[in-house]
Amino acid sequence: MGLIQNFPAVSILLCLFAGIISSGLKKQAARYVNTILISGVGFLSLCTLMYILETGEAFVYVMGKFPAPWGNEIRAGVLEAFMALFFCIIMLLSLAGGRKKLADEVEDGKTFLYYVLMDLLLASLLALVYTNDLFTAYVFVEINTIAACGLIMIRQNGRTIEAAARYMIMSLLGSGLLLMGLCILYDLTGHLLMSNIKEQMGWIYLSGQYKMPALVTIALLSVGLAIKSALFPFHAWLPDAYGYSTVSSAAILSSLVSKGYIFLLIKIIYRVIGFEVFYESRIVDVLFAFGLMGMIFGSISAIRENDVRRMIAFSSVAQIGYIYMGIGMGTQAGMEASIFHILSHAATKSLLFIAAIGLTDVSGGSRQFIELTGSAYRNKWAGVAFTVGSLSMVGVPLFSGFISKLLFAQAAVQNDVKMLPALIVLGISTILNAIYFMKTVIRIYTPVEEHKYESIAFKNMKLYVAALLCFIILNVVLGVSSQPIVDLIGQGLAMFS
Amino acid sequence: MGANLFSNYGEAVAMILFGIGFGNLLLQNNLIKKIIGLNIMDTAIYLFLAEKGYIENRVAPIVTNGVQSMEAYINPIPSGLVLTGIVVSVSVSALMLSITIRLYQRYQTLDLDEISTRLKKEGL
Amino acid sequence: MYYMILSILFPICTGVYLLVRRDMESRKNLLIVTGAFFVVSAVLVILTLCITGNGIFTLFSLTDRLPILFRIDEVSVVFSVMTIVVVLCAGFFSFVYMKHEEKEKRYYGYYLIVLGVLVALCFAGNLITFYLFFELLTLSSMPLVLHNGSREAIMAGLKYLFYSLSGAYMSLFGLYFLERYGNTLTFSAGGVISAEMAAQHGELLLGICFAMLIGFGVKAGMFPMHAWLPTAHPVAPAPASAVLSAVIVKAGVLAIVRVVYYIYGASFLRGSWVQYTWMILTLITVFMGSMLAYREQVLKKRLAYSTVSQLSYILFGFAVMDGGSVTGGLLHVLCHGFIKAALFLCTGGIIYMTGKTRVEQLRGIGKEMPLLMWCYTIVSLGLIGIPPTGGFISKWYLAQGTLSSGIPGFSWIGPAVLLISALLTAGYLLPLTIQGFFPGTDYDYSTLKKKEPPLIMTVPILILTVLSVEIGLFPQIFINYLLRIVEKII
Amino acid sequence: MMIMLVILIPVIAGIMVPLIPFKKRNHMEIFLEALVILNSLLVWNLLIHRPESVFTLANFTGNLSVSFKVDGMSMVFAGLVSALWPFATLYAFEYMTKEKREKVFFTFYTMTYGVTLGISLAGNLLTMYFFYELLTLVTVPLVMHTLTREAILASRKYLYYSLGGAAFAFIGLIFLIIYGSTTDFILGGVLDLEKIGNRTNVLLLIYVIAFMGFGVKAALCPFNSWLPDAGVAPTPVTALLHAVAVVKSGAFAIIRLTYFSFGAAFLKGTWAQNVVMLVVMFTIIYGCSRAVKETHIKRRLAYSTISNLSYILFGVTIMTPLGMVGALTHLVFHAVMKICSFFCAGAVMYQTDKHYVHELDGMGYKMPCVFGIFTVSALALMGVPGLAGFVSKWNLASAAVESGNKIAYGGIACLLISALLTAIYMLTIVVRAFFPVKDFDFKTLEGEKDPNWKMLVPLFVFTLFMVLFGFYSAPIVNFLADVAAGVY
Repeated sequence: MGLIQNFPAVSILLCLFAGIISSGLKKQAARYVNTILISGVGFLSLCTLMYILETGEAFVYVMGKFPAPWGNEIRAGVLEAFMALFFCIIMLLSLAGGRKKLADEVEDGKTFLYYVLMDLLLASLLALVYTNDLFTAYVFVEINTIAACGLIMIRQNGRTIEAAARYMIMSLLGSGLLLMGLCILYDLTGHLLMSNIKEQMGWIYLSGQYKMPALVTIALLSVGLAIKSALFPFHAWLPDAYGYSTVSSAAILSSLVSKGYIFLLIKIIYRVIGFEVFYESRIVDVLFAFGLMGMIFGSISAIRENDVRRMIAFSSVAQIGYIYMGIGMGTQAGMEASIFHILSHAATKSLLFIAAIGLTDVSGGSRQFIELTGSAYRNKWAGVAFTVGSLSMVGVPLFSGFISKLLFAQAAVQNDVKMLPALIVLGISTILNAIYFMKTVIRIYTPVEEHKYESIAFKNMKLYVAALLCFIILNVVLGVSSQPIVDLIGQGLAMFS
Repeated sequence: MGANLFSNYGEAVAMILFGIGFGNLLLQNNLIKKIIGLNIMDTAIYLFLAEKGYIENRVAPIVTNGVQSMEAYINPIPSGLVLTGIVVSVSVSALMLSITIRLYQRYQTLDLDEISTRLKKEGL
Repeated sequence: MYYMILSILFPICTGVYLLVRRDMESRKNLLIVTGAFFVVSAVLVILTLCITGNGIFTLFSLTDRLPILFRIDEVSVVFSVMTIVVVLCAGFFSFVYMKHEEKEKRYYGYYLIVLGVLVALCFAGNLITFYLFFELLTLSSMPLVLHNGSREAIMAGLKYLFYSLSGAYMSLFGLYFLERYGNTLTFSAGGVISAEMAAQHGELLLGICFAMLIGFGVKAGMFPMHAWLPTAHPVAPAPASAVLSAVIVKAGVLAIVRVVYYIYGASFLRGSWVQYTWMILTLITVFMGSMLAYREQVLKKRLAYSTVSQLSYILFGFAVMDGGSVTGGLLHVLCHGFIKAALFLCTGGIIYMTGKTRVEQLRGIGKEMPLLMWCYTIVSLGLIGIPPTGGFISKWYLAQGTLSSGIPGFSWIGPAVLLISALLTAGYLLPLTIQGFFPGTDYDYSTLKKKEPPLIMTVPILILTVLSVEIGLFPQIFINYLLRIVEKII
Repeated sequence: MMIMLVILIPVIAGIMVPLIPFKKRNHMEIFLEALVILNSLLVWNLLIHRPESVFTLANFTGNLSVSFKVDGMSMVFAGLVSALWPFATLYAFEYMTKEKREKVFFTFYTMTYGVTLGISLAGNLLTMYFFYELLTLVTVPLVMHTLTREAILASRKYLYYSLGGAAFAFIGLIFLIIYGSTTDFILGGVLDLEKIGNRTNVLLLIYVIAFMGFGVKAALCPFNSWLPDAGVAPTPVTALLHAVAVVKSGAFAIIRLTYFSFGAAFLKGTWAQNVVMLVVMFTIIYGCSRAVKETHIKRRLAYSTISNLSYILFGVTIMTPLGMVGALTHLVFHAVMKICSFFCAGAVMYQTDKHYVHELDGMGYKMPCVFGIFTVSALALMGVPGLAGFVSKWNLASAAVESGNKIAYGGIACLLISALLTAIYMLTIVVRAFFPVKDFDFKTLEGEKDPNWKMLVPLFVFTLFMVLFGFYSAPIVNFLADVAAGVY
């Protein structure tokens, strides 16, 4: 039991304590604490990752004195550690990019709360990533929801509160289903620890009894998490929530929160239900179908949208559709593709959000396309960043989006039944992405005759630009040298089972 | 199946309640009613858990008059879960209520759709 | 050898020269220069014919399979002589005629180019060369048609262009296939299609042949695609239309001769569906052409229709593929060339002097310009086929060949149709003579005065007339020469 | 390494254009022209001393690498592009004097050179796809250069069409990755029949999809409407990109796909071949007929481009070595002919703001050089013997005949019909220019004259080539035959 094995638990606890402490601090101090915390946690997860890669096997950390099957456990494999690290990076960058905006959107009295929520969010995310206990997972799901809700409505206007309300309702429905699923699972197997449940499930599956309850459970779990991560039919809350909250919240919500749920789902599929069992149930096909629909309809509503932030939000509906399509493919490759897309979408989408805010700021704060015309000349960096993001979304080589498209397609080809629908929809949705993103890019690069808005100087946005650059680099790295990451994912999935 | 259903009527009831709560949370327009639905749903789940944990003619797992043997007591874990769940649902409901209050202060109504229509008017 | 190239290139180059150089200060110089060019090129052609044996002369290769090569055989001689005579006569005729048209320089330029291209067509030694100059002919003769630049002239020019091009492309379609299935595109009497090719791809080859017949038939005004002729002739200047209907359309005939007798070979086609369809088409054309001519009042249009029908006489002769009929066809090539040129020049003379174009306006014309009208009458008799004119001989051979060919049905339908159309010919040509010389009692002779056209106009007409008659008087020389061709190709 | 150089020089040069503060305009001209010529020389040098080896730049993912190789096809396309580009640039200098924002224009114009070379020198499917996407992106600014509303709409349309097409071509790419033994270009195809097993029909379907996908750039019929619209771009762009570089890269990609990835043997005689061939034949006719209807000169030429590209594709779909020869011949010759006619049109627009056919009456007397050359190119496009067009058509047709495929016979008929239509839409212009109606007064054309040498030099050079190829095409055709036979 090396020192490093404590790191996951420590980092979760750190986050919680940091949250509690900074609730008593001024906003500057809170920000420092938060920044240090995130980077520290990132460092810890990096160490964990290194350690695991070195030992080559996942480790289990028993919380408290009770051993399995009663006690509560944390499990850290390659994938978990990597996810934790990645989440930290994204969070750090999004906060950096959105800081200036935050300052003038949230009144000073509340700013420190923002960071408190952020700490809690990180804590819950880490817990979701690391935990080996389903009920703990549920609890942290709820915490996650609450924190996210706070992040949405920290910016005080009617829209955000309404959005928060809708968000709460949807995710409560989701977590209700999730909880129900957990209970039935517990009823079936009599365990709460993932590994134990899994072996029980395996026996049940072999014995062939309780087919119906097992199916119901799987359905409940998947649907619950699907609702929480805004899969296509349940995405009503998403555009408002992402469109009107302050930018870094939007970035983090879209790229981390929903991804956390998806990651949990993947974990459940592998470590609780078991891949084969899950694949046997027809739930995969449902997820697949909804994923495809999401890809199409998300993009279509994005095309109809006339407000850049909401457009990006809708595009994340489409992207989540991609991920579920990958899961629904029901193949190892599909799963890898989905996980890679979680990464690349996280990188790209937060980039887009932050770039978009830069563009709207130099367009008099208006987010209508008509106002955005030529804004890329007023804020060059944001323009470039937005272009990069769009290209990545459209799936142009060199950027991360292309690789995930590649992986998805390759995964699809290996499944004779789902090959054609997947590929065709992939192609169509690429065209749709091209339509709305490229439309925007062309517009922001169309110069205007009368200069009604003044452009922003570089020195006023050093941090912003730095964040953008990091995002771009991240994107290109994912796009160009994706092989090691893909290997990592494969290794992690192997460790799951 | 029918006999099964009858023998575990507790679970059956829990499920029905769950359905009611879910339906309310999903379909009601009035926010307060939604929250009530939420609570019904949670409670139904707790009932379900309790049913699972309970074993005929045993007592709650609290050591009274020195009986140590495990056979005397019901399964403690569901109770623990129920407690945790209650805590969670309390906090959640609290948050929902606070949001509701906020919205009511702004818009003098509890109907979400009406609120969103008004927002459209505001053009925010 | 090089005379060949020279006699082709000289007219073309001089024509281009005329086109590109600035306007001449005086019309006289232009005429002198042009006349000189005419004479020189004529001399060159004659020289070539005299001294060049029938050797193949390869200029170069477009691609390794497509050589541009020339050779002179009897057919080339026949056609080139006819060409040079007619073109020269019409050329000199136009010296006067073109006075009342603008842009003479352009006219003569293209005229010379056409001459060169025609000569090249006669000398072409393989199908690809032929095709090359066939397209050039279309392109370079279009400006002659639309010369006077009026809206309908330009439209007619375009119509001519697109009809001919579509024909050319149809034949090109065949060319592609022949290049693969026929062993070579080089003309050789009796055909180049090898037996096993004929055995394997017989049907395909026949279809191709038909396509090419229709395609080249466009230029020869054969039935389905004849519509351009009556449009193009009237708008063109009279000498131009003389050349058109006497020579340029003969290019189509030459093409068909080459394809049928020098690529496929009579033996391959004889008795095939292609032959029958072809004969039917030609007969339809013969009858329809003369019928339309009969009902037409504008003189040049009437002559154009007559050209349509006369050309199909020739084609019919070839379609029958009997020695006699082919001889008749070839002979009729000459006769019709001279006669039709003469007729058009006469019309040109009339238009030039009186400006009248419709037949019913021309009462008493014979009193005004008797010489012209005499020529007109003589050549019309020739065209109708009344002895002792050339037309009689050629038609005689045609009919007699057809009868002896023994093709069921056609052997007697053919002559019948020819006879009928001969009557129609009389019907549409002679009224002008009659009205011209015998305007009737109510015609007042006071108005008319002698307006014989100038010598330089009448002389070419006379020459042509004499030639046409001369064929009739001493047919034997021609017949013998033609028989040499015929026994090669039949 | 050399390969990277020739691709990078133009890109970097393009990027440098706005950065360097040029004193005078012609400094920039000299700078660019020098670089372009230099690059072309380098390219030719590269082609002559051909490195046999594959040059791998980076590993993309797994077995997918970015690699370059100079094989026969690359020699053809790269040679063509690098031969045309200096002239086009020269022309552009003169033409762009009347346009604004030159620097932006030349930036992307020069970058496109590099990207096109990238396509032609790409060593495997992925690399080609990469540059293919890149090409779309660098050419969009050129299309929307004038920034008028329709320019923007056109560029959008162009972008959607191209990216969409690429998306479907991408599917083909995936299948080749999975079912092919490698993604490198090997004449005869790389499909691995064991892996395919009984999925032949799926693969054929995928081939059709990919064909259509690349066909978007080659303006295949259902997806051609971007090309005429893109004519709003300045003429050098329309001429070079939308008559040569971009559309030809579409055709090039299809050749790669058909002969080097799927392999003609796999496709020949299947329903897939018939489908694509029929589509192509339809496009041939469709393009011509639209061209006849069109009255705007550039749009007319654009439609003519559409049909001519389908000539190339027709050659491809014959799927025999001869067919490939025909396709390549037309790929090269059509480039020369069409760029020439476009430059003529551009010269007319530049000298006299005439954009419509009916405005051209009698112009032939005022701009004899331009219209003379235009006539030559028109005759060449019609396929008059003795000019370049005839040879390429001849090769295409004889390939079709040789293949013995009945549909291909129909294709020959399409070629000829379209030749007739070509005559109609080209010669009407010529006739108007040279034979105005009788009562046309030349007063209205006072002061119109031929453009200056910068424009005329390219025109004359191209004319020279057209005639040269027409009369003496043996060496180049033989070379192309070697390429098709896989000698290089």
